[in-house]
Amino acid sequence: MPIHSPRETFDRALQKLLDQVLLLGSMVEEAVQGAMEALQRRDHIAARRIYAADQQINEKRYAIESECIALIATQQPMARDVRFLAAILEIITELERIGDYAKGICRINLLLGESLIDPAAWLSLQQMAALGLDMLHRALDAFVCQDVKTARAIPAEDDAVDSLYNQLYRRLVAQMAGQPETVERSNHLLWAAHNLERMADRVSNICERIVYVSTGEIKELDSTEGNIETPGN
Amino acid sequence: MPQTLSPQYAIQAKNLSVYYGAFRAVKNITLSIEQRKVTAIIGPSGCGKSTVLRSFNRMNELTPSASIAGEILFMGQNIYAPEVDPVEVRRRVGMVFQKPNPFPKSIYENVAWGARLNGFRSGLGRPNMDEWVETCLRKAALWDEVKDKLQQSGLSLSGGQQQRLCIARAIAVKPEIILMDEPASALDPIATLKIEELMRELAEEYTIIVVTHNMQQAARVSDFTAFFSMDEDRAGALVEYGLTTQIFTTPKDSRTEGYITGRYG
Amino acid sequence: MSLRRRSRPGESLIQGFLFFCGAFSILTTVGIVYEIGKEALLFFGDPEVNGWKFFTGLKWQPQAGEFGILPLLNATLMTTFFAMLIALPLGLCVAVYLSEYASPRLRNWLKPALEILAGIPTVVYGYFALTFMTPLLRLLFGKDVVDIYNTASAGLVMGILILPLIASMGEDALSAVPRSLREAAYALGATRLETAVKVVLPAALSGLAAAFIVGVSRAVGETMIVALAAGAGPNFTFNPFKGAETMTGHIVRISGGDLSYDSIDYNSLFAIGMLLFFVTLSLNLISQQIVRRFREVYE
Amino acid sequence: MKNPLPNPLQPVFEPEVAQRNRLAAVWRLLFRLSVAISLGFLALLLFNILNQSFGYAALTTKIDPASLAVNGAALQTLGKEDLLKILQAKISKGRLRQLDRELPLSERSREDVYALVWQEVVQPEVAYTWPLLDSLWRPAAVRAEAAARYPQAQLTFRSWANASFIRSSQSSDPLNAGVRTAILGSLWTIAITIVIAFPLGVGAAIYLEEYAADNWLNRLIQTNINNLAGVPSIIYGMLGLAIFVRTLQPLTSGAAFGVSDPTTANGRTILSAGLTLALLVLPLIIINAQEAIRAVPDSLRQASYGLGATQWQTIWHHVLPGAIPGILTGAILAISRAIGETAPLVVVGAATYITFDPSGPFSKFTTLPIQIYQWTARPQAEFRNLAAAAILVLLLLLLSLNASAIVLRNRYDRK
Repeated sequence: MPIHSPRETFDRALQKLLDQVLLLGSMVEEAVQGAMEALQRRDHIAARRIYAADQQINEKRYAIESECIALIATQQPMARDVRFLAAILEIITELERIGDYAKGICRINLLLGESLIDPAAWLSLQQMAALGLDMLHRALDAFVCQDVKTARAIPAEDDAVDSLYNQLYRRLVAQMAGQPETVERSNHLLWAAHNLERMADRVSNICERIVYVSTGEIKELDSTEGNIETPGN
Repeated sequence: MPQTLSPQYAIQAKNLSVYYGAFRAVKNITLSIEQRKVTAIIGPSGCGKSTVLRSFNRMNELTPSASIAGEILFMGQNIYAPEVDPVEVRRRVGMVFQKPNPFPKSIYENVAWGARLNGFRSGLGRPNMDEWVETCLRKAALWDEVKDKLQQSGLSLSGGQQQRLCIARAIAVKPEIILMDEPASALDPIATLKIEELMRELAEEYTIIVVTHNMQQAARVSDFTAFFSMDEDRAGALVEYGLTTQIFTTPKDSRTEGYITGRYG
Repeated sequence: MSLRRRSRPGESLIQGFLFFCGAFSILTTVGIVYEIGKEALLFFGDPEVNGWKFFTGLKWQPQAGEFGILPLLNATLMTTFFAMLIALPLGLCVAVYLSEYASPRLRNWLKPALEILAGIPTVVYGYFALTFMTPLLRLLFGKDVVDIYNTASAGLVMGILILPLIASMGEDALSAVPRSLREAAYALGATRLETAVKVVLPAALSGLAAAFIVGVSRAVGETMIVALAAGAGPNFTFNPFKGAETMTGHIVRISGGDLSYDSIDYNSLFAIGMLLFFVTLSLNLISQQIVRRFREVYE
Repeated sequence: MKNPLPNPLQPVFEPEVAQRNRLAAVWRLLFRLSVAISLGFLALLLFNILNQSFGYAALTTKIDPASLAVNGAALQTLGKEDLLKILQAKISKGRLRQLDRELPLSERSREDVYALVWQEVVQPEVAYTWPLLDSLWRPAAVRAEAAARYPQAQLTFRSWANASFIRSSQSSDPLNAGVRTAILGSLWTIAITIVIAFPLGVGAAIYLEEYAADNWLNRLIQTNINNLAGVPSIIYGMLGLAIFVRTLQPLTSGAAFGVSDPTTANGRTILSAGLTLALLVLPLIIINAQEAIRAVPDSLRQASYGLGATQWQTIWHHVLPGAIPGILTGAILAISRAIGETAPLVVVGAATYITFDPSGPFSKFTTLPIQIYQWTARPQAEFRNLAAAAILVLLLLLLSLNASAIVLRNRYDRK
């Protein structure tokens, strides 16, 4: 058993941690994907299951966090290593929040009851979710590969999500004004759209951390926060 | 006490006190060391870390006037019982010292000597001495560096290599436990990291107890950590013992926390 | 695989033999004290001998039944005095030079040279005294003043013999003074001489005293030089240019001849030997005590 | 620049550095001078010996060798038969028989017989000797002096230390005296000393350094050894006289083994001398060996114990190999001290005059220093020359011993 790097044990621990983060990421992706599919099918059973599964995401996040802290406490990480661990602490928080959005969408699914969703609105929602999930997926890949270029590019795609959201917002507001009986339902959809829009923002934050690990600079990459037309939640 | 102790311990101290003449250097240590784990003993200078370590293979007896009270159980047997042979204890509980101290012999002889001394036998299904020396040097992660100069003096190696040679020498007599008394304190940071990495590797096969004044090192290499401190009567005592991650993230005793955060008294 | 103690008879045997080796030296001392003491007691028990007169008598004439140690003791002290007259100042200066002035390279040459001086057999020094120092003294002071055998010549040459001993012990004492003390002195602007004389020398004083005492002890016990150059015949004189026999010289001369055991002459030698033994023993003990105290200061 | 008024609170320094440096320089000179004087003594000592070992000697002969010429042929060209005839004609029957008993004359070589004629018939004698310095510096003056004072004598440049000096045994004739007996006596004595003192001394050193606990007994042993090292050598001589020569006479004379030398039959033998010197050097060997053992780093012992070695294994495999150069060096130094010792052997009873080689430990003995002592103590000048030559031999012996110590140390150090 020859030793290649003098800190192979530590390197192995970091690798293990990265694998856990990816696992958490795929759990979150699955949750968002599942929540959207359940919403489309108006499948309350699936929605309840995903809602409950958020607990596992939270636990995973806490496990990774304490592993991070243990490594910081015992291994004296320096330079890139310490940025990596700090980034992971940030990234898992973002992932957990995305998981919470999926949970929120499931809750909306239940609140909507059996009522139908306007196909045009649904299309926007689905596009937003697809865009956001794609961003998340590529961001996690960029994290694994330490691909700074991709990480810098992804936040720009947030604009597309934002414009979809703005479209949907105007549409739903108009609908609510014209048909007061749809206010509650439209409001719920607006919430779902908002969650998806926030998800893209959180992916941007993740990308900031990826750039930080490699370059050491902390810089706002998401310049579109101001384009949102509602005051947010 | 750690909650996840397996029932089988490599070595156990029970109410161990060590005296130098009338002075009690260490008092009432009760400690159970897990098998095939790295256990680190940390604490401020003079708190009796090395004293306790050296009592684990009766090396403290080489200091005149040293005596102990209490028991040290190795494989369930008190190594201080009158019928126990210190020579036998030291074969089975090996030791690596603070300063690399290779014998002024060839690299090969350094490893082979102890094995031969303890009646090394080769034969069917067993390694011959050359193979055994190679095995031990490989385990000590030194083989690649010395395989072409086995007949050179052990003193011709660098400090870090010398210390790994000393580790190879220690494992060549097939001990069950390896005691390490500040094994890297005389080495540069890279050599230190190599020794630490080696400890992790060796823990797959041996129980390792390491005394270090470098608590970062303890944090890096060990599975369990014992924190020793000095009482008002200047006798060393065990303050806290547990999983290293627990000791270094959420120590239970305020003295431990004070020490590892550098705010010690 | 038990931890049970194995019996190792070989180990115990070896340890027993080694203990015997260590204890053997005690037997030597016991032998010295017992054998020499026994004969000396026979001497003092002889009706012809008066213990008081042994220590106060001015004549040593065994044929006449006169056993006064003072002529022998006096000659011993005279040679010792002359030896220290040479060895102490020169030895000290050499010690200071070696420890404070000489470069390490020079020291590596000087010390072996001094060791050679110390390693030359004493009979060679005796030869030197007789064939060089005495003619030199007679040339300087006149043949009618300086006898062929005289205590001055023997003492001066003995000084050369003891010089390397004082130099070497003195250097040890001076080098034992910590460097920090010297640096402190230099830092205050002291010259090398001031550092050596005012700081290092006083700090090493007890070590130097021990060297002095060992030198005296060596001079008192030295035999061949005085046997060859100081003269034969107990002669109570303070004139360094006259011959006089020292205690050691007397023992060698008498025992070298045909001597019958159990005679009072034979026994008297042991009385002198006993005195010699106790004098050198106490000098050595004192010096060891001083050295031990000196070490405690710096270790 | 104008000096400001002195402030009464400011101390004033007058370092007078120049003056102090002058004083330092003077003393530095004095220290150097002392070293030079000490080395000068060494040079003087060696010079004195060389000065006396070589030089012109005025030799007179009892019978002029020219008168021994046979039929006009000079003595040195004669054959063995003629030489034998001269011998038979010129010396007494008794002496002739004696020589024949030692080695039949007929069996002797021509050179041997020639030497006998020279010794027994011609009988050269030393009238006067000049030291080397005079012989080299002003040979003309020496020659003139010799011609004036010893007109009969033949002036030859003589090296007192020469091959035949080492080969010959003691003799009352300074021209034929040699040191072979003394050298053999020294070697025998030293051999016994080494055999006894080395194992005992090293053993004691190992005991004191490796085994001895810090208790009163071992402290006593240590103090005792330190003191024994300072006891004058003559006291050892008296101890040897009392114990080996008198008390143990049956053993040391060889009577107990039935090998007693009929010519001695007392304890004044090589064995007694060797044992006495062994006691003398024992403390030195112990102290030197202790230092060598102490110099072996403790970490080696700990490493060895840590591997489960017993105490003796640790000593044998690690401590002794590390200490052996130091032990040997110390032992050789102690042995060279023993070789030069004179006083204790005089007291133990070295024979004053023996001409035969020692045959074993129960022979009467003399040693090189004893020989030097005896020659020096004789009033005739030519014996001083012999003593100087013997000193030269002794010093060479010691020098080679010390050189071997250095070689030994270097070889082990390199290993």
